[in-house]
Amino acid sequence: MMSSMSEIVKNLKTLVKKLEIVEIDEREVKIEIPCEKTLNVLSFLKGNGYSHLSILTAVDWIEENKFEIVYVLFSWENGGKFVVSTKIDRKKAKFVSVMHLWPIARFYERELHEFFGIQFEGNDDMRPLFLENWDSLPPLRKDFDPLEYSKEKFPDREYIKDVIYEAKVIRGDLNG
Amino acid sequence: MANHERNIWEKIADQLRSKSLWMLHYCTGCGAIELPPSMTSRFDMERFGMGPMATPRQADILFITGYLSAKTLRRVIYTYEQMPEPKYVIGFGSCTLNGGIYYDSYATINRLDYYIPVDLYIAGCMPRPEALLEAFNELMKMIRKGEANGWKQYKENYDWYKNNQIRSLGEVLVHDEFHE
Amino acid sequence: MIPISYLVLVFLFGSVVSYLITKANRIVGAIFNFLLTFYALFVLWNLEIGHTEKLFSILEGVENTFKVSSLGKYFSIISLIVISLVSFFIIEWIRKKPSRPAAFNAFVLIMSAGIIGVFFSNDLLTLYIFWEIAVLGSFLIVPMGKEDSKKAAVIYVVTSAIGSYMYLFATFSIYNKYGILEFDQVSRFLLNEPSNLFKWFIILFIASAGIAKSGIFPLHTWLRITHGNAPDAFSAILSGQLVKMGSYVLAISLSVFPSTKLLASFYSGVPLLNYILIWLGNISIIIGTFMAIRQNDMKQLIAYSSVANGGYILVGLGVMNSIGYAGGLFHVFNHAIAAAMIFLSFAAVVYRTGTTKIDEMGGLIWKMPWTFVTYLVGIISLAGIPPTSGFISKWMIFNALLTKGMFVTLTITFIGSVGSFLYVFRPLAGVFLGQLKKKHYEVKEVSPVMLIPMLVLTLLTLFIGVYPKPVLDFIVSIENSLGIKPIEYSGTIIKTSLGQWDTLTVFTMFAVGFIIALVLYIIFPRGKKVELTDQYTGGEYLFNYDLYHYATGFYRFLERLYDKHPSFEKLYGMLVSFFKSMGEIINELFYKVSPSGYVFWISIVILILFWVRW
Amino acid sequence: MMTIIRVAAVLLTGFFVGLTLEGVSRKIIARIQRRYGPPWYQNFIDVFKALSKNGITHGWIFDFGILMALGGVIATLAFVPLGDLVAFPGLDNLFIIVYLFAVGALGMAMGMVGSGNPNSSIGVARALTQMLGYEIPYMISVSAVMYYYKTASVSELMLSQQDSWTLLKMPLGGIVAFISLLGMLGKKPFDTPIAPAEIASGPMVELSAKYMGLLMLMHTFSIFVEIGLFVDIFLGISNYWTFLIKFTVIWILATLISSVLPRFRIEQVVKFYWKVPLGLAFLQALFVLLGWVF
Repeated sequence: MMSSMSEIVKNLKTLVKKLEIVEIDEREVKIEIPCEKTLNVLSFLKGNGYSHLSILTAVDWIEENKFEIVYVLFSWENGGKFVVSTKIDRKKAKFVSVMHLWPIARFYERELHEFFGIQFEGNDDMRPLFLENWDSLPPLRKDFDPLEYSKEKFPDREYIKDVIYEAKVIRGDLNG
Repeated sequence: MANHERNIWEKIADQLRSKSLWMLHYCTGCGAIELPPSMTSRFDMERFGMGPMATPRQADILFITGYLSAKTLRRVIYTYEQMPEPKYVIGFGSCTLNGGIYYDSYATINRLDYYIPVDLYIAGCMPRPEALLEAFNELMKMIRKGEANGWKQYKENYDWYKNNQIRSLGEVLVHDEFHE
Repeated sequence: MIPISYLVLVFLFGSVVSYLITKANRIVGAIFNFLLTFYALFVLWNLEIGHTEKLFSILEGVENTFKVSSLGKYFSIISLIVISLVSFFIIEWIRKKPSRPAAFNAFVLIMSAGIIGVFFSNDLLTLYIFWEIAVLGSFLIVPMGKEDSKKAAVIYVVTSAIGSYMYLFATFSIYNKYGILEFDQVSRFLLNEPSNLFKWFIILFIASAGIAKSGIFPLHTWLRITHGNAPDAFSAILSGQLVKMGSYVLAISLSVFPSTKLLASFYSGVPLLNYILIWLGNISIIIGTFMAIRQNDMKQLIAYSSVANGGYILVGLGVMNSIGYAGGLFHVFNHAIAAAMIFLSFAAVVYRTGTTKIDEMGGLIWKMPWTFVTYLVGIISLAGIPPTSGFISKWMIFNALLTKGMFVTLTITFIGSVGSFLYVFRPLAGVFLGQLKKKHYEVKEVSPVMLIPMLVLTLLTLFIGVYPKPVLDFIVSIENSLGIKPIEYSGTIIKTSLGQWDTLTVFTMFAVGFIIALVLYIIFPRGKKVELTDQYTGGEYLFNYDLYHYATGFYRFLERLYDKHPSFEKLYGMLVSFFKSMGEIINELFYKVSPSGYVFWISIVILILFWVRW
Repeated sequence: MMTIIRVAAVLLTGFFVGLTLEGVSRKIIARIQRRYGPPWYQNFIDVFKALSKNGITHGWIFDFGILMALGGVIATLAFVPLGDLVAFPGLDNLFIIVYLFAVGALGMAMGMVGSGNPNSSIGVARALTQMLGYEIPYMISVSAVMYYYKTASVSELMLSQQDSWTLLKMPLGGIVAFISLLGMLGKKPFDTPIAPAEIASGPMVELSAKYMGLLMLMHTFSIFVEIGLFVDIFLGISNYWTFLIKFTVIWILATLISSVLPRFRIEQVVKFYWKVPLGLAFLQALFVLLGWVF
């Protein structure tokens, strides 16, 4: 890990007790923090050089019933990258908005709302962004079944014989 | 569609139409890259009198080269309706046939001729230019025999196609913040 | 037929009468105006040449007389055609537009009185008197237009004042040298005038009145502002006819005082004076064309085209061989009619939409087709394209320049004519074609009363374009009276030393071509009518088609090449502000607040008086 | 009666020779790019296929514009003498042909902008600017020729080249005229108005079936007018057949040049035409004035 990043991590440790650090490579560090600490960690990082929010995305851990919100911050001075991630409850799916730190976050949050259904206070513009006339569950949730949706919404071609099975036979990976 | 009721002018027109087909290709998915080689020196589409056209108003063939998401299907339908009358559609690649590798995606359509009449499909997960030229010759034969009248079907059962489009897309021309 | 002096008097009293009638009811006043001008046209039509009338005599030894010369008759008939048709247009137009209709009608009549006087005056002084009447008449109408038309009126008067005062200076210097003012006597005296400088001074100063009035190069800045802001129907008269007064004076200064005999020939038969005037015409063609391409306000655009066409007329007249002179005179006719048509169609457009900015309008053809037809034939004639009369005059000027071998001027005339395709097309594409704006959906065609004069002018242009004999007869009679070898033409074939062409065969061939295209059009399957918003938009569907219209910065890529062009308006503006500041300094110097200042200056003056001992 | 036959002969030559030569030029371009290329009669098929389809129209001004364009160009072609085949013996004045050609250009411009598509207005604005570019050098070099032979009738210009071609007498004028000929034809280096990649084939964006066919006819006739003028004025006396041979040679030369050059930007076109060709044209005019003619 780079020298500058390591002492930032040291100050972060003083700031946040429960802090897990995973070093991905020489210039990239992942930090997991509890959700109430996120805002001041982000503003702290933004303070010393990590001004560029390259992406704000989410991961749906349906088993743990958690949404993991991931911020990737990038610094133009030394090229270092911080991946800040927190876990929020899946049912409530509510989180605070970072629009005041980075205006661009408005669109990321709109996208997360559309694809995961996560609400962000402070960002009132929750109109659909990419999907047109979307009527079912937010698509990137794990409990949404795309195949069944595709079958229902976009009718498939009815094949008289099962050509896929025949293709497998021809290729010989079935019974010899 | 027996071709006996075509009068003499229709027959001559079909002969001419088959010899000079102008193509508007809707380059989506990975099929678009198959077109340049079929136009340049090795496969040379122009010797059949075919060439790319910039606007749907002058094009005879609408050539769809890959998967179509709900959003792009709206644009394809809008462009298809802008083409002058005897028009033909060629679906290129398995994504237009049965959804291809995106058969289970929530966004892409699985069967093109459910929405617009397709005269000819070329199977293959991106078929090579040889298959493309063979398809063109096949289409020319169909035009000469007068079998390639997908556009007549579209006109005759127009509302069937429209219902399918509404069923899958909700509404064809959508009002949202980008089209006030 | 009543003599001309009575006609002028009728007009002057008519203006008072029309003032009173229009006070009572606008429409009747306008109708009265039209009847009067139409009657005047009728009177002028069958005036016989050479008929002279004695008027009054201000300076002893000089008889102010009217004399009907063919040149004067030609110019006055063109002006009266334009005025009567425009006043017919005004019958409907006056219902809404000018702020003070009564004064408007009255001043139009005063102006026409002045115009008739100018074209028939036989000596320099009467010409000046009626010139001032005409300027006065038009000067008081201009401020009735848009908001900053007051400033325009001031600029207009100042520029034409410059011209007319130089003209007056020349007239009086002739008077105290020879004691006579009639044209032919003056030319006789000038012939055997020893000092070359005096001849130059006389002709240049007299021509300067024409230069100021027809907007040639040094004094061309007033055209843009005045035409842009004058009341719409009046700018048709202003550019269609008033500018022709300037061309009349130019024609006089070049041909009545025969400059070819007076001065030695400088370049292939063209004296140096003419050559300088031709170069002034060239520069005004360049300025008019390139500035017109830039304009976004349609009326200012056509104002600049009047500058360019004024330059054409001067070049045509200046070349002084029979073809060139005929070309110049014919161009006077073409430009008068074409400019009147275009300005009338603009007046109709403004009457309906209320704006003159090109990019605020679009697709008006679907709502005002007849106005579009008038504008179309107007620009075809203005740009000089064969089936209409505009081409004949340009063809003559090209031939004249080619026989004289003046290649640079020829190039500039080509630039002018090809450039005119560009700038006439800009309003056509921006205003009439393209997408119709939502706010203009319920715009209706103008009423027939306004359409009739427009269509009469259109038919006139097309008729003269195919059968130019009547105008050519006039020009031949003018050239005979001025002693220039007249052009030969037989029926519809116009011959020049370089070659000939037949307007009739060109028109029939065009008609044949059109019919062939029509036959082809009918044989093959009919196109399905698609309304205006079904466009190829690159696959994207639009709902607001107002934006889908290309009119702002129509030739932006061409304008970028000459963005940093020298602007004469700013130059004159600086001059004006310079004089203003000079005036303020002197003002402070003399008009002191304290009395001591006055005492001081008075004593200085007394001292000087004694010292010089008058 | 004779004139009708002659006019019909001129128009038919224009039609057949023009379309075959366009097909030949497509074959030449193909051969340059090492591929077979369409048969020589491909353009006939294209025109008649386009005419046989049923397309769309945008109202009366759209149709009137196309008819005026085709009518104007047919009228211009009738006046152009093809070698010794002169439809109107005394009347083929050069200014008439150049300015009657403008009727066709204006008709097309008006019709295309009447369709209401901004692509076409941009294309037309570019076409007019390009016209401003190439028209001036062309007219100067041609008027230098006219001044030298003291006549403006094209057939006389052709006949008065007894001793040697005007191209040899006035090489500069010939070169300038050829360069502006490329501009007139709208071939590759100067096809900014019809740029298919940038503005969806410019003015022709809304032309569907029949109108596209009529416009292709107009394009063929206009090519014939432009090159016919060049051959008549600069390439010496020629009867009907030698005229066609010279015509083909010039056409192939233009195709060769155009098949290897990329497209100019519209400002560059005007700048290009008003630098070198304009200078050469003035030089040529000066030589003619001074009498230095080979």
